[in-house]
Amino acid sequence: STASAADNNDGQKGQIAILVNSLDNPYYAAEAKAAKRKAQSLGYSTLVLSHNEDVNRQHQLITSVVAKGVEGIVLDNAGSQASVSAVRYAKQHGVPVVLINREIPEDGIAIAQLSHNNVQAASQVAHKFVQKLGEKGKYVELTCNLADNNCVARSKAFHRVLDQYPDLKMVARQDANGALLDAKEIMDSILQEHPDIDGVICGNGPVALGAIASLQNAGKDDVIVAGMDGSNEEIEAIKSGKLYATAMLQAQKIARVGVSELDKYLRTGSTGRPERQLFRGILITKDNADKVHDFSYGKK
Amino acid sequence: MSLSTKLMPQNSRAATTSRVFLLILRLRIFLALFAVLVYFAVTTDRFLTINNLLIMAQHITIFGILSIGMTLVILMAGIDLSVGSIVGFAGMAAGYLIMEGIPIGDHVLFLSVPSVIVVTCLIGLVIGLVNGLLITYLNVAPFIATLGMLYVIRGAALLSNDGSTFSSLAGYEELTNTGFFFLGTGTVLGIGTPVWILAGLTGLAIVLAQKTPLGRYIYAIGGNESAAVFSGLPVRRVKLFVYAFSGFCAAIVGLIVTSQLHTAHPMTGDTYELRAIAAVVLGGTALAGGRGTIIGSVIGACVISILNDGMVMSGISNFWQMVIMGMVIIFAVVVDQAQQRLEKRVLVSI
Amino acid sequence: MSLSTKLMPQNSRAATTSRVFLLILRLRIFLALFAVLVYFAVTTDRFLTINNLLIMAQHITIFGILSIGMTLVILMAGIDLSVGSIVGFAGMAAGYLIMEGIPIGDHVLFLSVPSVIVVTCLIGLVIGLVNGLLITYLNVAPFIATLGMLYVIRGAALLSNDGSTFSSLAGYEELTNTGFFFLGTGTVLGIGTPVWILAGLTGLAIVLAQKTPLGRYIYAIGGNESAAVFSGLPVRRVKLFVYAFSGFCAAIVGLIVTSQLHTAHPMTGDTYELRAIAAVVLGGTALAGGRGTIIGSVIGACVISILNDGMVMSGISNFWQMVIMGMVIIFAVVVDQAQQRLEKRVLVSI
Amino acid sequence: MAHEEGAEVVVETHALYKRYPGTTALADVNYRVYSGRINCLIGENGAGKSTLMKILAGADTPSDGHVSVRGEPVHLDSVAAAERAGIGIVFQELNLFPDLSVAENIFIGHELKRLSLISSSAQKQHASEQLKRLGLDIDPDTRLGDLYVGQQQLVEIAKALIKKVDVLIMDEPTSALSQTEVDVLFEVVRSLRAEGLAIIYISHRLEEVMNLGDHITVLRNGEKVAEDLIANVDIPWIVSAMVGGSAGEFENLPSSGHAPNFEVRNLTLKRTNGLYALDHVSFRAGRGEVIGIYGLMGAGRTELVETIYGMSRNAGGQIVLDGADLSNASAIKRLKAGISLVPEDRQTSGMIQGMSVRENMSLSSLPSYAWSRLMPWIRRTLEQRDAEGMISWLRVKCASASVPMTSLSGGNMQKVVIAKALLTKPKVMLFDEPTRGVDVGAKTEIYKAMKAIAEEGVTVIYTTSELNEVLAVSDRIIVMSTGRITADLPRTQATRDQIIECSAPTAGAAEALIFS
Ligand SMILES: Nc1ncnc2c1ncn2[C@@H]1O[C@H](COP(=O)(O)OP(=O)(O)OP(=O)(O)O)[C@@H](O)[C@H]1O
Ligand SMILES: Nc1ncnc2c1ncn2[C@@H]1O[C@H](COP(=O)(O)OP(=O)(O)OP(=O)(O)O)[C@@H](O)[C@H]1O
Ligand SMILES: [Mg+2]
Ligand SMILES: [Mg+2]
Repeated sequence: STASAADNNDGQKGQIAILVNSLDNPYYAAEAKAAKRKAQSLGYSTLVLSHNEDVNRQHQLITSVVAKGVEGIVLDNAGSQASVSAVRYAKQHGVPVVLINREIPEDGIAIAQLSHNNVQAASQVAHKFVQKLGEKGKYVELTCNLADNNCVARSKAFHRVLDQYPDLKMVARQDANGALLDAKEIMDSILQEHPDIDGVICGNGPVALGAIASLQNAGKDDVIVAGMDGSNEEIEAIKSGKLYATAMLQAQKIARVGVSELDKYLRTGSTGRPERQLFRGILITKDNADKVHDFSYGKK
Repeated sequence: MSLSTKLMPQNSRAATTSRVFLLILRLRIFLALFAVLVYFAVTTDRFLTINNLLIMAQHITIFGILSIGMTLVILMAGIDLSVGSIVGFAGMAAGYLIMEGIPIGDHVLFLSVPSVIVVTCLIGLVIGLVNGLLITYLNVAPFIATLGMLYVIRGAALLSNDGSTFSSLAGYEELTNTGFFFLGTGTVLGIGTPVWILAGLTGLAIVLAQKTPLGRYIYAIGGNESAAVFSGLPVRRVKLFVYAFSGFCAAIVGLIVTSQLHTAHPMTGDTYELRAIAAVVLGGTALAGGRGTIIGSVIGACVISILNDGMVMSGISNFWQMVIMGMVIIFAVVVDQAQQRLEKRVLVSI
Repeated sequence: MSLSTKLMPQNSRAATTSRVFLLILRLRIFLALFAVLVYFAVTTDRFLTINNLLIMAQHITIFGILSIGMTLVILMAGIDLSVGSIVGFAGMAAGYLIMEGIPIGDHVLFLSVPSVIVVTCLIGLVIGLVNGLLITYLNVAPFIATLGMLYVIRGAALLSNDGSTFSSLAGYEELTNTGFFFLGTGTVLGIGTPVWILAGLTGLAIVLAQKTPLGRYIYAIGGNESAAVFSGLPVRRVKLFVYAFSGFCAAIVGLIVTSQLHTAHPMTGDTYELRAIAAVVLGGTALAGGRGTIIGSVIGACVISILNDGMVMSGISNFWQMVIMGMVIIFAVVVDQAQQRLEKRVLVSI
Repeated sequence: MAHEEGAEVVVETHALYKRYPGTTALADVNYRVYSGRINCLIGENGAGKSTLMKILAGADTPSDGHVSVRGEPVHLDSVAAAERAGIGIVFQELNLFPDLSVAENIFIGHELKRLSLISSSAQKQHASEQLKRLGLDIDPDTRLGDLYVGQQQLVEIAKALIKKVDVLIMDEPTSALSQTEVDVLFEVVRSLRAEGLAIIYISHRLEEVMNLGDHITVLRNGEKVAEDLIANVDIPWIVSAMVGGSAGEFENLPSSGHAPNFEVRNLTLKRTNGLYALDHVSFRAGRGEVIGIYGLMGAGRTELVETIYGMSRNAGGQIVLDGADLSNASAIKRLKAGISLVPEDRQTSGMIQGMSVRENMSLSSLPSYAWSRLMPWIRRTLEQRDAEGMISWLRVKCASASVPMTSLSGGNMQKVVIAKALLTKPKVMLFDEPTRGVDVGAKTEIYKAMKAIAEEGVTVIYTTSELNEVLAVSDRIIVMSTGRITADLPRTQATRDQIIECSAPTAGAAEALIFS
């Protein structure tokens, strides 16, 4: 149902709280839905919540669900450092936490920290981008949100690849807040300063789509755009040739694994796996775009 | 000795100086625009190209159109905090109408693009009307009524597609409801459609504000509401109209943004109300009502937009942009206060 | 015949009914609190456990403390939009003082935790004072002055550490500046420190508002500012005090949040001003000033917080939460208006 | 002769000027106040009395000149500063807080404290004592807004009395008081004089001045024109000093036999405190008739004309114009039907300060200047023509129709407000205190205009607090007291004594205070 995020039909094993950033972003929505489905199939009821990047709200939500007596929490956190105390709070009150997507800088508090291999995924995208550009030309980087560690990691990985090519010049770099309209307007402005760019490399999906909207309006269909995330919108853009490459983050998989490990921990007292695990990002181009749906690869 | 001779200016140096100074203050928003343009033209390459000016004009439309509706509201000593949410909701409504259609029994009705636009504008108008009804008939203070609506309408926008976007709003060839993108990205005579819409709305609003009884009433209500009531003006109906018009402007912005991004996102327009208010204040409209112009606000929106774009082009960080923005807002009002004081002084000294 | 005898009530049935109804309306915020508690106690497991009540009390502190400062501002017919940004900035300031210290020449001065708290509170106070100065001396409308400061202070918070957080604020054992976490997470007699702070501030503010000349002046200014000026009240100083106090409350909230999270995040407190205003309005304080109570606002904050927590625990989606929140705000004022009308009618009918 | 030997001058002004846009409220005023004396200040409406007092009380600052207290120049930039210099004031307009209690109002700014907290019990006790001294027996916990205006005025006086001052200014303190209340007040004022205070007393009732005062100063058009000991002067002297010889006279020949076209039946309106503001008011008026309504402040005249105009929603009773029942019509409909109002307070309800003279004049009749309903452009030339017509007909002094309203003097502003009402082509025109705060010349012109309007066949109903003015232009006189009509007589039969007697609040108070 759309109205109620809670589902108590099948909760013999208790309830799991699923806490993500914002449900109006397709990535987080996919994560939350996959986790919910998996948890229900394992016999838990679920409570899906969002903190909208507000660390204080995240803290309050965690204390609330702990008081409510949930069995465990699957958390895509609101800011790595600022989430440590909330996770520790849950642990101290006997509620295990599985972190997905974003890590925290301390070990041993969360039972698992599952994140995407941003470095690998970003490097692959960057390589593909370089190849297409023929190792030379002018490009623009639009970062998603430099206050977010994942975003910083992606940008660094981009540069580790791109900076090796002396003929490849970055002519502008701006932060677009991870948002569609911001990206479009910033791209509009940059295009004025640099009408002759050959490529744009973007820190996340919405930013790439915003850049595409701007380029389309300016009639610059030949500029190569690369992004990261792999939302359905991006996939559509790849199919129609507007977006050249992206990396699909396995949101569904990471969420499902997170729930299974939480379940295993609840049953056996251990996940049986190392705390930090990385999930490969899958490079998507026109060739394999068909295989992607809702941040899941392979089945259609 | 008749009064008219008494009103003859004294030809002292001091009086002339304050007159010149007053003129400068009155024209300050134009000077500010000019200053911003010159500054970025000098410091930033390719700022002053036709192309960039056209692009900037496109960006101005968003806050320009919002500021037109907001100006009328503020002229009337009101405030409308709900416009940002209406922008988001209107976009979602348009997306829904184009991609999902209206289910009627077993059938689904798809409207043509012009009808979608009209219906979306009507939706904005009705939401504005609800604001107006809360304010006039239930006596809720405008700040609270529109704050409440800010939440309600944003929630509704999010609920409309369970938080997801409506994307690739190309319409369906077979249903002949394509062509929605023209609204945001098309050009007429080389100038973008949104710019034409802004120009049209600006002209319309100027005529409305300056030439019609309705406009006069808006100024009168903002200048002295109790005197307006005593003068037998239809105060409630004027208020209803103005809030509805503000909702209408917000809906148009929602349509334009959606059309430009090819996607309706439910969070679009978040906090735009604050920037629209800032543009209005920058343009010299008093928050207390009764004093201000449409053109001032539109130019205020230009200054804010160009400042923004210019800062982006010259690579000033986001964080500094916020600080500068805040200072500009406060400074604008401080200067306005100085102008008011000087106006009085000049009036007394003649 | 004295007026007091003239005002003796008649004992008609109708009058009694409206009196009972009026009493209900007057106590509505307590009834609302009760209703919310009962509703969630019945529908939601583990809602009414000591543990959860303690947790909810902790959550209330954030908007409770903000609403205390905001009440005084609104009683005076002002508004303070900058509190959310001050929350963020105060947290960053505390983080900076604990982790980086104050560079003096070649040395770096680290303050003890109590000093850090005092200095941070002073910073909040000074920012509030700047609001007050803009409003009283430069005649900037409160809405604009504090809107400008909202941007400036948020920008400053972001700039203070280039957008990053100050994390793990444990302090350094060797510098004896540890113990900051007690403020947010410690308990005294089993009840969290923030709850004690809220209780203390509430008591203080009630005494201030009801028992001191200053409090009387705040009501007087909100009730009739020009009469306050003509009565020789120190209007400017009262305004300065009230905005400074609001800044101070925001700084305390910033400290509490930072201490709870062990981290200072520059975006903390974003849009909190709106919820604080909502709490005040819910508590029956009129936005036009002159009428309202501290305790009403604190209970208003309780209702908002508990509604929030309750909706979270019973799994109502975020989107619905927004819609409900907006409706509650509007409804609160509509009921308040009804009460005002009824008060008049009951007075007339006696 | 003006200076009295042996009396100390406490306050003195030196070449004081106060300029407002369009008006010079004070010009070169050298004013002296003696301690231990009652210093009366006299002048026509708009002469500048209140302006002078506001400057002494620190509520306004002079454009030029300065004030000295006991020979020392002082800078009175706030009411608090004036209080420190020993000057306290009862303002002409009430400065009270309706939502606070009586005791809280009395002690505002001078709270009685114990341990730096307000001591409510002490305040209540002292408030009670002060009020008793003024003959007012009310519970000091009563919400101020629930008192009637006369009681509020006494509270305002009590508020001034609790301050320790050497100079007490009383700007028309008796305008809402009955004769008994006035007598009690005078005792208090005399005892303050005995304590050595300097009292500045402003009143339009010359008998009061003769009865109470020691010194008199007369202002005319912002200038000090005379100053003397009361013992040396008489009422005719004061009058001629005030009006400057022959000005202000107006010959009026009452007419009769007007065809009745307007009727008010059993109009009622209640105040929030349960008393009737309008207590079953009925009267008739005829085409071209001029009716003057006299009463003290708080008598309900404003409520009457505003209720007729349709501003009170909960009023009972009937209003009939030309056979049409307008009892349930909104103000907008009544305006269309031909009832218009020139409100009491032109600043707050009569005009839009930010607009020009032309825009103010056309405000109520704008639709008639539009091309059509579908093309609602205002025809500027038509609007301009009508505005200029009104300017010359009412002899509004202004440079052009486009000057801002704020540059006009009070009397001319009033004429603009009248023009606005006239342009709606009314059948009944209500004027609420049309000459309040207007200078002498303008006053005469306004009355001439009212007469001229009546001659066009319009029914004119006006209110006033001045006996001379109610007698000046009316064909018929209605006297009101506490919401009731206590007299309704043709001008030719009315006498001054009768009018004064009927206007006393006590005249109808016992019956008027009816509970539902
Ligand atoms: N704030 C103001 N702005 C413009 N003009 C003003 C202002 N206050 C007073 N005036 C003008 O100054 C003049 C003197 O007014 P003032 O109130 O001092 O008269 P007054 O002698 O007290 O009259 P009254 O007997 O009616 O109280 C009037 O013409 C009035 O219109
Ligand atoms: N008993 C009362 N309670 C509350 N307000 C009152 C009371 N009596 C009078 N007022 C208010 O005081 C003002 C003047 O009173 P009112 O209009 O009845 O008298 P008026 O005869 O028109 O006198 P004036 O025009 O001299 O003020 C009005 O605004 C009225 O609402
Ligand atoms: Mg006066
Ligand atoms: Mg009156």
